[in-house]
Amino acid sequence: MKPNLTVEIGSILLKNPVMTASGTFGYGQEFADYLDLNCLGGIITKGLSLKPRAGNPTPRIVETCGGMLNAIGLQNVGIDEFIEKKVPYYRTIDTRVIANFFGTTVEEYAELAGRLDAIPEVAGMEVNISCPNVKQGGIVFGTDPAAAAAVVTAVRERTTKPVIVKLSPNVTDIVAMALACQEAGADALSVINTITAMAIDLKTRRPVLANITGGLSGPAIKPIALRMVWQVSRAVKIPVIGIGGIMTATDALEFLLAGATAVQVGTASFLDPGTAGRIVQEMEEYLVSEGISDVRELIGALKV
Amino acid sequence: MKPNLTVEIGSILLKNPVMTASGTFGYGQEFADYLDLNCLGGIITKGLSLKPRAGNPTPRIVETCGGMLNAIGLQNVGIDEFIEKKVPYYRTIDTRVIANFFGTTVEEYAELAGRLDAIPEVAGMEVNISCPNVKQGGIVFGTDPAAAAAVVTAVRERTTKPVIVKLSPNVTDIVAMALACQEAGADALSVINTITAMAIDLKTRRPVLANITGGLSGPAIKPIALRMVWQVSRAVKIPVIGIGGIMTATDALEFLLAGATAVQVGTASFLDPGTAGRIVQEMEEYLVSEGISDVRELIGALKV
Amino acid sequence: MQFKSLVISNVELSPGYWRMRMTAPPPFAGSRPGQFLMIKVTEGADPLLRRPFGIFDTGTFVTQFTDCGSQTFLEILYKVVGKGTAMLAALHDGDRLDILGPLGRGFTPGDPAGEKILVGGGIGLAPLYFLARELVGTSRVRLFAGGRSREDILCITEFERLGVETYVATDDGSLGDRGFVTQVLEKHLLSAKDATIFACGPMPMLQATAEIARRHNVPCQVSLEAFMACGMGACLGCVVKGKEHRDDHPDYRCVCKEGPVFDHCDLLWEKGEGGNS
Amino acid sequence: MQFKSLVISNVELSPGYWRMRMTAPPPFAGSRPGQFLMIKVTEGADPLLRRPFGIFDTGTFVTQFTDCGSQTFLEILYKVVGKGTAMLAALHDGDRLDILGPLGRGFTPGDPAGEKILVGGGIGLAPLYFLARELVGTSRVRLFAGGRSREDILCITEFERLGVETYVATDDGSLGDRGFVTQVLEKHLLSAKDATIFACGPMPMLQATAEIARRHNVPCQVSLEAFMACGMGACLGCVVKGKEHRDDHPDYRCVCKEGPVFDHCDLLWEKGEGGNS
Ligand SMILES: Cc1cc2nc3c(=O)[nH]c(=O)nc-3n(C[C@H](O)[C@H](O)[C@H](O)COP(=O)(O)OP(=O)(O)OC[C@H]3O[C@@H](n4cnc5c(N)ncnc54)[C@H](O)[C@@H]3O)c2cc1C
Ligand SMILES: Cc1cc2nc3c(=O)[nH]c(=O)nc-3n(C[C@H](O)[C@H](O)[C@H](O)COP(=O)(O)OP(=O)(O)OC[C@H]3O[C@@H](n4cnc5c(N)ncnc54)[C@H](O)[C@@H]3O)c2cc1C
Ligand SMILES: Cc1cc2nc3c(=O)[nH]c(=O)nc-3n(C[C@H](O)[C@H](O)[C@H](O)COP(=O)(O)O)c2cc1C
Ligand SMILES: Cc1cc2nc3c(=O)[nH]c(=O)nc-3n(C[C@H](O)[C@H](O)[C@H](O)COP(=O)(O)O)c2cc1C
Ligand code: FES
Ligand code: FES
Repeated sequence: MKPNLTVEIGSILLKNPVMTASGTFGYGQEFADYLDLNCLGGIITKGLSLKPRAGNPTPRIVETCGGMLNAIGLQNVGIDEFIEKKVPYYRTIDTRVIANFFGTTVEEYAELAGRLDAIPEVAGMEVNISCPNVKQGGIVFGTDPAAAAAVVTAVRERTTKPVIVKLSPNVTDIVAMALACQEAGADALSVINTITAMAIDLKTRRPVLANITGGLSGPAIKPIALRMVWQVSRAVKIPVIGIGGIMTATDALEFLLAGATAVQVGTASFLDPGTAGRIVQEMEEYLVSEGISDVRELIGALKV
Repeated sequence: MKPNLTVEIGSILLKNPVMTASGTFGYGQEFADYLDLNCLGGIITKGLSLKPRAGNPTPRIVETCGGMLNAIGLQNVGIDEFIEKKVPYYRTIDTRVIANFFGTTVEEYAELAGRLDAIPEVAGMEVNISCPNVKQGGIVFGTDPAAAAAVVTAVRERTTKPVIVKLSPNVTDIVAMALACQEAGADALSVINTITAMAIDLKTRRPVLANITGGLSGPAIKPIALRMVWQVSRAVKIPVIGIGGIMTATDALEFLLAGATAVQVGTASFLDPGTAGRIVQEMEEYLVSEGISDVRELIGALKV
Repeated sequence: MQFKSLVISNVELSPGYWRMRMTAPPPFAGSRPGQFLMIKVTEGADPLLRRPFGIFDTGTFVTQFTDCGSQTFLEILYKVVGKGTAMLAALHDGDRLDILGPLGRGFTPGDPAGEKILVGGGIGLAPLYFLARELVGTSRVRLFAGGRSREDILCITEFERLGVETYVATDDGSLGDRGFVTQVLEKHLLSAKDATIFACGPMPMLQATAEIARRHNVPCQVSLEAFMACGMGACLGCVVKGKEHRDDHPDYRCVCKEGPVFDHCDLLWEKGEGGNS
Repeated sequence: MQFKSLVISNVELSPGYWRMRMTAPPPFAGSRPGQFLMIKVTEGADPLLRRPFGIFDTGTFVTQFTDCGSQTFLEILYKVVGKGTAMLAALHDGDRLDILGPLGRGFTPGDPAGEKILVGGGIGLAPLYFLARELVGTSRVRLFAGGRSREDILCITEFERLGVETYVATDDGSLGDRGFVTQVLEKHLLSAKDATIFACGPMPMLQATAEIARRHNVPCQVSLEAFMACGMGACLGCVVKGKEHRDDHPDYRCVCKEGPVFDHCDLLWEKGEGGNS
């Protein structure tokens, strides 16, 4: 018998727990040649802002041991072009599209939430709070529970769609961040975004990235992400989406055991554009071979 | 001409900037068959406590992508056996021995500092503050600036030897931690200790480590460590010792550029016990081939 | 396309320069000169990312196995510069690789009547051979090849065998003229009729070539390199500044998807740091 | 010792079980049965840590190269269980490995008069062959080899060629008796004179063997496995509980340095979770 793979993130029913992470899967269409998008649990878009954004100067990426740094600088087409050029495609595919977005003030977040709420093709929204709050002198929303809560509250007021907050790992106490977001009305949490890091070129004596620092992703960070998913999911009542270095179905299942209801595949899609599709298939094969009738049995099933 | 490789950490003059990291080089003697200990800038001992400590149950280590987790649990022989059995060996070698130590109360830290101060073979001490403060309900000294400062102040009162504080990377703002320690009288800072992380065994559905979580080390964390060394060294006046994933002389030199005055080699000594010695040699070769007469020219020489 | 490929041969042509032939699926024969591949050099995670390589050649051969008929192959020409290329150089016939490609936009041949001028610096020759093979059928083709030393000038005989006239310049004068290949190019350009330039090589060479093309008002296509993670327009890591780029009006283009071949007029050529150069 | 070693041969003996012979420096010939190696299976960082393997055999042979004289070699017998062992299995003659060893404390032969009983489970046979070679010179040696199925029983002929009497048990009865090798062992132990047991294999087998040794009051040395990072007593990752271990009085011993061979009396044998088993 075919096992149940569906899971729920707030009111969004996903076909299966496997989504693609923001910024690593373009707007989805780019990957249509490499896998059947309809087999995915969901697609998270590249992070959107009110206005198009140029992003950072180059070099923007560099490889590290078991990972990569990126300082793309949130280059994106902006919400208007997104609606005009990218959204129509979503009518042709059968998977949940979740829009990732960010602002530099609470008001920008709120306005974007309102815009996204009006797009029927968008099933929910993922709020990236790893951005500096320009109004408050650059303090990062994602490292201050009160600032994060303010963003979530404002977003919550503008939409009835599920609001997923994506947490930054660059904090002492990720559980405090998680609780603040839950309290402020988040329907789910994505854990984790990239870890701030740096690479240096000895020959030029310069940082490799034009932006000096960048975000570390890839299998190198998986153990850190697993730890944070475990900590957060034990502390909150809302679903947690596990992200960080997932390359295989085994990795994805480990995140479910740690407490994640769903996962997102990021950097691995660069190495193999079909990764997320393969993980869906292998996850199903695993359930069948283990005689597990419902993937939800695994969520948080870690024995400690 | 032979370039100058000496650097100073507080009042300690190191032959060269390359030391071995606490917990990865035993008490030093274990490696005597594999490299000439006298060629090292310094040796940091396994972390010492007042009483011998059993450490954690097994499994205590697990490999991850580009790194490893350890939850040794600070197993050590205790200060008395250290003095009796390990210290005499240090009279036979010509390098700086720095004692790493930890306590679970401020008083324990202070008492250990006093004990270590009395050992002539110990050139300085490295204070590991990544331990739970048992008196204050397990809050970790290493993530709270005030608690860290209290430890450093107490240690400072008991010794005239250089006090190096080893910072935890598991914080939102490592610069705040660094400044608090500098303020409290630290002579130098070691950056970074391991990052809290986790591994799960899908087959058993259990954490791989008996302790559930462990500390991530190895090349996977190098970019995070480099970023933190860069941030801290720009903010403080005291020397910074760079630690995290150093495998080669190139890695070590990158840490110097980022602002480190010296470095410590950790996990790499497991892969190749002679790593630290090879780095010293290759660092000298690099200086010669680049025509750099003094390694100190590279410290903080990153062009940003 | 994503496919598993078997190494057919892997030969060192000159110290540090290798030529590898591997199997490809039949549709690969339709790839364009200037397009590239993303190769995963190991199944493991070190190195993690794929490595980009131009297509040096592609075609079919008849196998000795009766049932197989003809086999499509592809070739790359590569220089060992780091970990990934060193691992490539250690591969043997029969070893397997995972390849994405053909990717990106290749060269546009343009009007067959005009003369075609290829400018290659060092390993930048790699994509030009496949291009030359296409162009020689209809046009006069000249190659200007530059490099540090004679060991860095590759496959000249192969080009000549196609009927390409070749000019060589090396920094140390150990082969051809001493100096920059762009100096040689500029001398000969005067005699060229309705020329189009196709260039691939290090950024300073491309910049000089574009400058010459601008001065002589000659169309010029350049093939760029950039750090790449995905090779398919998803990561936005590989961008270069387009001609309309200003700080308040960004015009970034993906080398992997909108390139790697660009018309030199479409790019912003800046002097010094921080720009495309 | 740390040394670079060249693979001489690498052969699959039974599905998933390989035997590799490689060069070693001359002093390696002095290694003890039961000691082990830490092998770096790749120069890269994936996998990062060395892998521990027992010494299956060591010796010297005369090379065909006139100047070389005799060459010391060492052999390992290994089972492909994960990434590192899969990479070992892909190596060819002439490939290089970086090796630390011989490490740890090996078996103590004890009184030559008594009978020597070797108990090996699956790949646990590996260090016992080298031991048998040493013991057969002076003592009667019997081997009890267990495994899941006939494919898991290795090198029995090699042992017999040494003059070792062999007894086999498999879980599925496909070779020898059906059942646990420890059951066979216990039956035969009654007839043994002044026996010493030397055991290597999975923890439950070692535990059962130690229990039998205890009941019959026979000396018994067991070779343990543990996750290892350094192999030389520095990381404290590989510890097991010693006989005096209690929560308030820790007695942890390094498998890499104080072992991997222990007298069964020196260890704490616990039932169920969390212990050494
Ligand atoms: C479109 C394109 C086509 C190319 N065609 C060829 C070719 O035909 N033959 C050839 O020899 N080389 C070619 N290169 C360059 C080649 O990709 C690099 O030399 C190679 O990636 C180096 O990998 P490494 O691991 O040996 O070096 P490392 O220095 O260890 O690589 C580290 C990282 O830097 C990146 N990198 C290093 N150098 C370059 C570079 N020049 N361009 C882009 N990324 C780089 C690597 O991909 C990797 O992510 C091409 C590059 C691009 C972008
Ligand atoms: C002293 C000693 C001697 C050994 N002798 C042999 C031998 O002669 N032949 C043989 O086939 N195997 C032997 N083993 C087991 C062998 O080390 C493991 O099978 C091997 O490390 C697995 O590596 P992998 O990358 O293929 O597996 P993976 O499962 O991918 O390894 C992941 C990690 O777990 C560790 N690991 C996995 N299994 C074991 C294990 N059983 N013991 C210790 N660490 C393990 C690896 O070293 C690595 O760090 C010995 C182990 C020890 C401790
Ligand atoms: C090139 C790149 C771009 C990214 N862009 C975004 C983004 O726009 N918004 C966001 O929330 N996360 C972004 N991320 C973070 C990923 O969504 C993901 O959280 C992170 O990469 C960790 O997962 P991984 O290790 O599987 O890649 C980006 C990551 C990469 C590598
Ligand atoms: C097995 C192991 C044991 C360690 N024990 C200690 C310790 O006792 N005290 C301490 O301050 N740091 C300890 N560390 C941390 C290292 O000293 C070092 O800070 C960390 O491993 C990062 O460096 P690396 O990536 O080079 O290993 C230990 C690390 C490892 C891997
Ligand atoms: S390499 Fe990813 S967008 Fe070009
Ligand atoms: S493996 Fe490191 S102490 Fe035994």
